[in-house]
Amino acid sequence: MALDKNGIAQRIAQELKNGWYVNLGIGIPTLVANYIPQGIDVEFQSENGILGMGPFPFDGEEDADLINAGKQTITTVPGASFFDSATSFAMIRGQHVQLTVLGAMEVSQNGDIANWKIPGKMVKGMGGAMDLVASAENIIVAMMHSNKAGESKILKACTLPLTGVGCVKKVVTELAVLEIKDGKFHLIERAPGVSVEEIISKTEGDLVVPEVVPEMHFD
Amino acid sequence: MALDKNGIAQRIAQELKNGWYVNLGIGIPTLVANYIPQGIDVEFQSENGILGMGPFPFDGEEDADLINAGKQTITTVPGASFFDSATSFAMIRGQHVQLTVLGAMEVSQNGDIANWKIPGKMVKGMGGAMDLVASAENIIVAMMHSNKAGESKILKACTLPLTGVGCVKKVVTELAVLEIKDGKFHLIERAPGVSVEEIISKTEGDLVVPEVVPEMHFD
Amino acid sequence: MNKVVKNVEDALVGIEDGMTLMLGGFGLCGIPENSIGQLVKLGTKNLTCISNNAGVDDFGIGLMLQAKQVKKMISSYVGENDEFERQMLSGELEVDLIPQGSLAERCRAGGAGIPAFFTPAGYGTEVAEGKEVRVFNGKPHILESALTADFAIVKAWKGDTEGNLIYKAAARNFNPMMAMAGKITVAEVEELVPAGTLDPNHIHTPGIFVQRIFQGEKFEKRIEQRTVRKND
Amino acid sequence: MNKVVKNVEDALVGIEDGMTLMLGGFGLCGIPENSIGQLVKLGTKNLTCISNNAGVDDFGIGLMLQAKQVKKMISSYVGENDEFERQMLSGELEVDLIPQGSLAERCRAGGAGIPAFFTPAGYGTEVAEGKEVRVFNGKPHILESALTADFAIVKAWKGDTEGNLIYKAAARNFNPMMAMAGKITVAEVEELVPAGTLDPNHIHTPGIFVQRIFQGEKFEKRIEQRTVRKND
Repeated sequence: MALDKNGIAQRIAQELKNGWYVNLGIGIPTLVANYIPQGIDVEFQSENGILGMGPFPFDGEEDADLINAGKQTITTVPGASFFDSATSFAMIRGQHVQLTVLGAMEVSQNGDIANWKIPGKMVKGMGGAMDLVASAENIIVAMMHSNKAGESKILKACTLPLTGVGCVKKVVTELAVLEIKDGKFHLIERAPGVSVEEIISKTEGDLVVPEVVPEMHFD
Repeated sequence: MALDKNGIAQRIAQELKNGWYVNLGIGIPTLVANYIPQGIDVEFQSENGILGMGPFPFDGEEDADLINAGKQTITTVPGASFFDSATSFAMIRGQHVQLTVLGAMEVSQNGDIANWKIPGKMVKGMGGAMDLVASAENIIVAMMHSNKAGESKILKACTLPLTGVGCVKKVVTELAVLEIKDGKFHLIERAPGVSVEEIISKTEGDLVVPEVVPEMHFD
Repeated sequence: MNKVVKNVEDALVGIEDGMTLMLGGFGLCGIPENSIGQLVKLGTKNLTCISNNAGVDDFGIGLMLQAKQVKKMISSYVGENDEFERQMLSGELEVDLIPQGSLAERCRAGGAGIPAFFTPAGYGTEVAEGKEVRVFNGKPHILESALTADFAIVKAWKGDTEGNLIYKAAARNFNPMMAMAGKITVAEVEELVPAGTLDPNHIHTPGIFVQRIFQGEKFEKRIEQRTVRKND
Repeated sequence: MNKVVKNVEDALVGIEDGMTLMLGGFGLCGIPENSIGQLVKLGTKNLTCISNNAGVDDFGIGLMLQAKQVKKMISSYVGENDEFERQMLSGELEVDLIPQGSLAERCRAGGAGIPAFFTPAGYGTEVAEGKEVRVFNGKPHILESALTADFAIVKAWKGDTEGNLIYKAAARNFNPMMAMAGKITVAEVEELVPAGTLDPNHIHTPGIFVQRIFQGEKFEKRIEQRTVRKND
């Protein structure tokens, strides 16, 4: 059965390593914070100027001056710090943040990503995404395998304006975990109960499928 | 009579304008702070990270963590702030500091200045001087007219390695106030009792002398 | 060096049609709301606004968009604003979208006298069009230039009469760099205190960057996405 | 994310001959004196040291110069040090002198992922030799590159277990930028407190830039130029 958004987030959380600073994008990536494995100590960076983001505040304790990059009210954990946007992107550009998780409209088999513009239709802007993808050593894309029209978002080449080139290393969708290397997608894991055939049929880009494709494992 | 160091500082202090942020170099320039004209409100920047430098501390109140760019113990005035060296030079390079006063070994008639190195003999380093002279809109050089060997320091062309090119606008020595424009020194004022002839004889660079050269005026 | 002006009217004297303004804030957090209100009242037109976001339809820079005061927006993210999207797609509004980190750094560069710097952000995208590309350490970078403004308008939590500013939490965001990059920088603060009241170690924006400061009359501090968890 | 190490011995594990170190401080103010003591004890050789100054003969980096541990100094001002001058003029010591503002900005750039930037400082001087010159706004600038280090060693006033740092007064100077630019950044602090003790608004160096932190055993904090005025 395909994963829901929480399932995608939970699978991505398994990639976290102890001691990492992590930037989570808007949408599914934000949910990753709910599934930090036991014994793993990570700290969340929000590019609007926070290190040490905590959970949402309790009702009535919201602070308009304390929001994350998705403009949601949040809290901080002990040891947090605040800083300006230039320092925040110094952390990102300077590769002090070990992992970036973000959403995408399209990903291509050479690691290109598009997530900020549909010409003539929608332009929200790239926000911090271009800085993040151009800088991060580890980028995981969290997204649905297909768009609402049923078309694959896992492509030979992106059709939309790019956010970054050759930067995505891993994609986690409701169906599969894909690694990008040597200009191809590599099927690493499938969602519980999802067939390799379904994944192949929903993937437009070149997909390398090993003989055995393990199911994702959740505790 | 030629001015002493305090006299040079006092004359330079007459150049201060209300509301200016001022960076004073080591030596004579530091003394300028002692002669701020009444009704003139200026604030002193020290490039090691202080805005709002005050006088030396009283005996016993020195703080090793509070020194100026000359490594002297100092105090701060109300409204002072501390910042890092990158921010400090952002102020300087970004032309937020309205006046820089510094010493020199040589100044040339096109506004070049040399003050950091005597090849083979002495290399203390340029410190912040190169940033200051390359950036400041107003640079006043405070120095003696001649060196210890009696040779003029007011030259056609500098002989020592440069600190900056075409940047000095005004020079105040123990003998005179000189303005630099159109590739020449212009004699603006002479020290009380100092003859124009003496200034001419001690100036190696081209010197434009008006018919009347007023004496400096001190209250 | 007293920088205090009486009120928002005095603070914005000199802003004229066609000028370039920087406005601090991220989303609706840390925006100079009193000054934006005054700009709408003044009706100044043909403005170029440099601001990470463009507010929402009825708050922040959205109010200036409604009043058609903005000729061009320079931003990184402009979602959450229908009127903005309409004006942009219809071509009424020029929009220059810049990666957020490049925007922040370009403002800082403008204030710091650094005319240009190299960054990897945007390489290979339309952001890089027409820009110099150079490879450092095997990685392509693009050359980005400094941004400055006729007026930078920022919002701080506390400020003193010398113009020293302290921001609160995530309301700091773009304010410090924009404060550096304005030919004239105006700061509106929630609390204005005498010089010497703030700890010099805690100042975020030294007063040298601020030309005018005033205490804002009223701060709505609207929350864009109120998210809470259940009290257990 | 606990960054605490037991002592200065543990803090400097991994420093090897031939490495590049950044050392914070201006003059003798805000220098990592405990770490410098340990470096002398370790006897590590052929070091390249990036530090605004080189200490005095018997304190700060001067101690490492006496012990002939330094192959090259990258600094802006190196007066007040006879042994330094002797080694430099005799050619024993390589010296790269850099304008102070460029040094600070090059460290920041190294930490911020900006490989190069333009500055007017040093144009027309020997500092500009071999560097690209470009005119912006009618004024020539030179291209300066980022600096990084194998280890950056900084000194702060207060620090917490997460590596967050607060500096005191003018002892901040180069420490924050160097903290950003170290592959491994070691912070020695006068007072080490639990995470959550320091106000997140007051942090000067966020813990993300710091890999190891320890409380220094003893701070002499020597004063280079004791200047006082008379008590009236």
